[in-house]
Amino acid sequence: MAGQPVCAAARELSAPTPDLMRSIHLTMVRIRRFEERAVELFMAQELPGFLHSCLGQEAVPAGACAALRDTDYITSTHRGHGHVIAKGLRLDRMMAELYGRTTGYCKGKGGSMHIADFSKGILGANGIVGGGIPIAAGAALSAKMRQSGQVSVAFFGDGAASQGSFHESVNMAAVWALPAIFVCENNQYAVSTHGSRQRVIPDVAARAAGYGIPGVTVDGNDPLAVYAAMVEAVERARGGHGPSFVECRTYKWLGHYVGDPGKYRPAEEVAQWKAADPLPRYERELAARGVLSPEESELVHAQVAREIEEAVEFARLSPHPKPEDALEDVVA
Amino acid sequence: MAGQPVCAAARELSAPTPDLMRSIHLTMVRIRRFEERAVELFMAQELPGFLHSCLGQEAVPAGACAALRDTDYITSTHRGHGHVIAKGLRLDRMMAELYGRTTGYCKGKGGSMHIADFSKGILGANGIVGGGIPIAAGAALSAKMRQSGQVSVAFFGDGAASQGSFHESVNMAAVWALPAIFVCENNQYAVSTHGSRQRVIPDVAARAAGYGIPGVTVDGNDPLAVYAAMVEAVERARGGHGPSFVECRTYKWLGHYVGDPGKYRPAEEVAQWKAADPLPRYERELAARGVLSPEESELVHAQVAREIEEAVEFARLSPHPKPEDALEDVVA
Amino acid sequence: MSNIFYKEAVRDALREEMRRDERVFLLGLDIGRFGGTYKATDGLVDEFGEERVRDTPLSEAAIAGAAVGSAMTGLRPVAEIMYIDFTTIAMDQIVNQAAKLRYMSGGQAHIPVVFRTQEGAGRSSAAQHAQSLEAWFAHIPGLKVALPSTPFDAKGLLKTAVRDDGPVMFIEHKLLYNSRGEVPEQEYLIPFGQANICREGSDVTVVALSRMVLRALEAAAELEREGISVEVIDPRTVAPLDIETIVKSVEKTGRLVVAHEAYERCGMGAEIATQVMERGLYFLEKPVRRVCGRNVPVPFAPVMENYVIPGAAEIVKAVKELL
Amino acid sequence: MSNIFYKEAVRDALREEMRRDERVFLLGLDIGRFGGTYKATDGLVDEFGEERVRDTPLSEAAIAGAAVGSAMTGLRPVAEIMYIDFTTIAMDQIVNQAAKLRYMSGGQAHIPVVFRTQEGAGRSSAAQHAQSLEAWFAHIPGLKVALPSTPFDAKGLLKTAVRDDGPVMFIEHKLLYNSRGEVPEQEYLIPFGQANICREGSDVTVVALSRMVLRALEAAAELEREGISVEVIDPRTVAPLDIETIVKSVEKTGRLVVAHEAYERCGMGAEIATQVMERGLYFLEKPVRRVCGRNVPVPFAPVMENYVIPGAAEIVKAVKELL
Ligand SMILES: Cc1ncc(C[n+]2csc(CCOP(=O)(O)OP(=O)(O)O)c2C)c(N)n1
Ligand SMILES: Cc1ncc(C[n+]2csc(CCOP(=O)(O)OP(=O)(O)O)c2C)c(N)n1
Ligand SMILES: [Mg+2]
Ligand SMILES: [Mg+2]
Repeated sequence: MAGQPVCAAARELSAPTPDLMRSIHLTMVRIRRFEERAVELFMAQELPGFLHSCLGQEAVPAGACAALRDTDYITSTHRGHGHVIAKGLRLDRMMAELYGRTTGYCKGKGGSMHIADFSKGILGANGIVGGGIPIAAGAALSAKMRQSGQVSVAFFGDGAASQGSFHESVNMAAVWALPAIFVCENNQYAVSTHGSRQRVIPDVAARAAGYGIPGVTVDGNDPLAVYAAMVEAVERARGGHGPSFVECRTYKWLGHYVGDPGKYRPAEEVAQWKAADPLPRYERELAARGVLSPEESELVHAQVAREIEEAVEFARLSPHPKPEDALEDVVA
Repeated sequence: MAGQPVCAAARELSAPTPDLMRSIHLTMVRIRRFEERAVELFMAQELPGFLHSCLGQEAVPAGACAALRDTDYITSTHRGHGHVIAKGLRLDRMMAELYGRTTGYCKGKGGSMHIADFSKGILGANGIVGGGIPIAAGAALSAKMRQSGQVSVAFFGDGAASQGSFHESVNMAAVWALPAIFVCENNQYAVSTHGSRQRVIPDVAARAAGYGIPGVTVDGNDPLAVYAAMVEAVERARGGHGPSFVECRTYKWLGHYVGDPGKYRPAEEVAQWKAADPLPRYERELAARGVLSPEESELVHAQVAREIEEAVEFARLSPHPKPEDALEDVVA
Repeated sequence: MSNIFYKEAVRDALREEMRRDERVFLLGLDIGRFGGTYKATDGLVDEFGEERVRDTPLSEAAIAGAAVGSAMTGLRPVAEIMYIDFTTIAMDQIVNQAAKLRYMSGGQAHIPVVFRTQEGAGRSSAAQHAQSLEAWFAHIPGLKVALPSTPFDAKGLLKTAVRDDGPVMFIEHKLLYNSRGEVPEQEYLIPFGQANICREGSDVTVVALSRMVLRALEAAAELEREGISVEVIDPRTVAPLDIETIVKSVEKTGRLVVAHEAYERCGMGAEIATQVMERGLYFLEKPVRRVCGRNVPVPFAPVMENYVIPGAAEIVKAVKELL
Repeated sequence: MSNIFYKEAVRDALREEMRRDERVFLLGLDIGRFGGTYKATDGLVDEFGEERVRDTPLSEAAIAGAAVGSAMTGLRPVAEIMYIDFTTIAMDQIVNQAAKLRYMSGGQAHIPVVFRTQEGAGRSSAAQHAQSLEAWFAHIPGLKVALPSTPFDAKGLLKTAVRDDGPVMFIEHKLLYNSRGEVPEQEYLIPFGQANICREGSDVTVVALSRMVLRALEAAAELEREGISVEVIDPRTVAPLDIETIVKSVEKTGRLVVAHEAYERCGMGAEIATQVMERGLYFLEKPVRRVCGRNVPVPFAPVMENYVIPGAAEIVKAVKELL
């Protein structure tokens, strides 16, 4: 239901330029390699705290942010590395934040769950499920009142759609026709809770009608489908026609957090989704389109691999905060 | 939209017995007279606190509660006198509560906004908009787990449907297929805020689809239409098929609270709705159906008028609490 | 000087700040045409329009969140939460987001948001419309908390709140809106963290919050007739708290009464008493006395409500017991 | 006696109470097959089924509300709020409904609900997953608040909480789940409002909450080697608070340190210090010392987190400063 066909069509109409297709690919590779490395480092106990990996979901942030401008806003989640990489963050300063170093985006105060860069419109990942959604609505309100032409995107999961903050924010954005886009990454689980125990309806997007805004459900492992849906939503938002709801069907490869065996998910289900890896799938498509040859793709992987190692080096060599640094940045 | 015709049909099918039609009438008269008197007493400064009158909305509680059993649960709102009268409360102890006397349902601790009688399944009116909705869901959960066959009804306004608690509760009730009924009294305003500034869609009931439950919008000034919709919903609930959403279109004659001039509402609008007074309208129908003659109806009014005066007497003669009574009933 | 209502002082502060800085705007329930439940924003929509005096859907979490999001992106919202009891619905946005985002982002976020609300009992509005919850917010690092007790303070503190670059809880009192007071014609601001010595005295120090300041002054006047000299201090903001001024006073009097409507247990009175003791146990002649709301929900019936919320009489009694 | 983990003690208490009374059931996020984030409910679904060990949608307000509604209608729910930081979303149901409905209904409502949650820092989980907010709940009349520091207390207090006919905030500590301790084989309950003197001493009294009790005992052991005798008291519940036991101890020692992870400002330390002073200013040789979380959000990096959350060293230092 919920507009899948519409988007299949739009997918071609709004197909991005070869350059943009390549940059989406680069983004996916950067997310993939960053997450793989972060997981390794976490298991090697180099990283404090806990880690929520978005391995397998790379197509959503890559496709979505490709439709955005540098100046547009996003709010992210506990599973937010992909969003902020796609919005243009440096891997070294991100890695440094995961290490809790002064060179990290948050000077080591935020960590994996709170990466933010206001210069890039990233208003912060968030540790509270649903916590970023009203904030994104607020940024959209600000963009509208300042007539800045910016749009504001809230990324959140299928579980977050059960939060009251989701309901209040989407409704408010609809009533005020705000330039907001609500992007639900439906990876079908909230920790151990399957979507079928989270709601009765299959598609979260079906809720859009209850707010009087357009809602579509797209293949979240197809970056071009995500991109197409976002282009529509961004046009609507910049055109002053209000918010849209974009549900992206995807799947996270690992458990809820790194270390969670994820026993609650059927092994075959996980295997199937891993087999349908969005990255090679997209690479095949780019090759078929003559946009990126396997050899070129290899080069991208190699280049990103270097970038990652430099990022790890950078993080490891970066200074730890001083204990008293904890007393700064509390009040303006 | 949202099933109006369906219910027009059902209205006849499930038309109540003459006795029940008469008792619905009695209930409407009791609510009408109680509210009229309460307003007078409040203006005469005999009642402390503030007062939210449901004058004009009598058909909703009367029709809705006619479909319920004594043992069924309801949660109510700041505008709750109608609901609890319809659920069977005595007017004298209600009036005593409005006066803040020890003989009141809450011993003077709750007042107009918090009338409760657990022996009648009334889990309390509520001063927090949306606050009673999750509680009703909880009572429905309890009924289901205890296999008691009870249903649980949440009464709330159109404004309350913008609260996160509404969203979370309806979704939870749907996922668990609870014997709950969500009755939205859509009187088109939340204080000064018109429905068109509360949401984009005309009918709140359209949201039901987003939770995968049935939703209908009925004429809330027609007690038999409300009753018919409730009968359907109650059957569904008792049959173990889960919750329903019933939106009742109505209008409150006075402003938000007694004393609010309600300037934000067009005079013609108010006049129209008053002209379409649900009580004489229902009395005409009962007469046409040969269920209640004008003369009989007169008797009802006279009888209720006496009941009200006795209630006021009872309240006035009832003792005030002692100051130290305030220290009781805090913890179990 | 002009003699105006507390609600007018709030309104004048908002009007002046909105004229001065177009980034300032208001959002909340029924604050536009309706003018707010206590009429504090009455008429502002006529001057500034519905964009900047923005009625919202009935969604406190989204009101607070929209304020946080717009504050982080170049605006200076003043979000009204109609009753402090309703902040319970917006608590995540106030406490986990507004108060912490600057810190969690390593100092990047600027969140110039004011949450305007009102507290207090005395209108028989029962347990869900009469709480005083300032201690909750004072407990949370990253929040500033102001409690104006007069029109003069309301205007001067609110203007400071609007200009503050971080989140401020601005807590008015529902029974003060129709109180009057002198306010200068020319512009003024009242800095946060500077207590106001409302009345000088030498025998006992009474630190009072919000409406209890008026009760304390009544008590002081009454006690004066009996030859007892009371110093009355209004901290004005409890975060930051001007403990120095309080301590200096207690060094002089050796006796302290703390008075507020909020529940006694874990209220600001405990924090003030403890800080005084930490700095000056030795000059305390007597234990600090708390005159606070009783540890029960606020009841509806006036006779019980008056019993749980202290007044001048209770302050007089406490002062005498210290002598 | 058997030596078990804190998380097992929680689980055993729930299991025993669920066996004893079929009205008792659990609801919360991922408490069933998943066994809860800290595995406290692991395996219970196998014995009691998905009806009584109920996974919920991701909706804290509805979780709390469903608990309140079912508690008022004949069941005895134990609702888990995964982190105390997330109670900010359920605050209306806990504070305005659960805590007040009995009172507002004139004593009609029985609300035997337990809100199980956990608090505390130490895992680099940053500002939104490491708060200690017990003081918020202790401020609210109608709520009882328990903070178990050992497996023995966790089991005995939780069983009491489940049998209590009113709402109880049961606050565990995320770093204690894997701590071990002795628990009797036979059934026992620990009454609310009775502090535990964990260690007797004569020079200084240390009142500690939750995990800080362990730090206090470490400090006491270390100080003993230096010939300083410390009495360590765990109030176990802060509402009701057993102030008598604390006062009796301070009458003996004349010196008091209060230790908790929660933010110092408006934390339980202030309330305890104030109540002690109210009852016994004269026998206090020195001002009460607070050893608490600093008034900043909890930072991510371990080096900073360790700095803002006090440990045994800070307690040792505070004790020595009192001598
Ligand atoms: C308000 C709140 N409740 C619970 C949690 C604990 N928690 C963290 S992530 C998560 C699941 C979120 O599911 P979803 O929104 O689908 O995102 P996903 O993890 O699948 O990406 C939960 C329950 C939280 N962080 N915040
Ligand atoms: C959480 C909360 N926000 C705001 C209020 C103040 N308030 C009381 S009634 C009301 C309007 C409710 O509108 P609606 O739900 O449509 O009910 P109606 O008054 O129209 O019957 C408001 C805003 C409140 N009591 N609780
Ligand atoms: Mg998910
Ligand atoms: Mg309404």
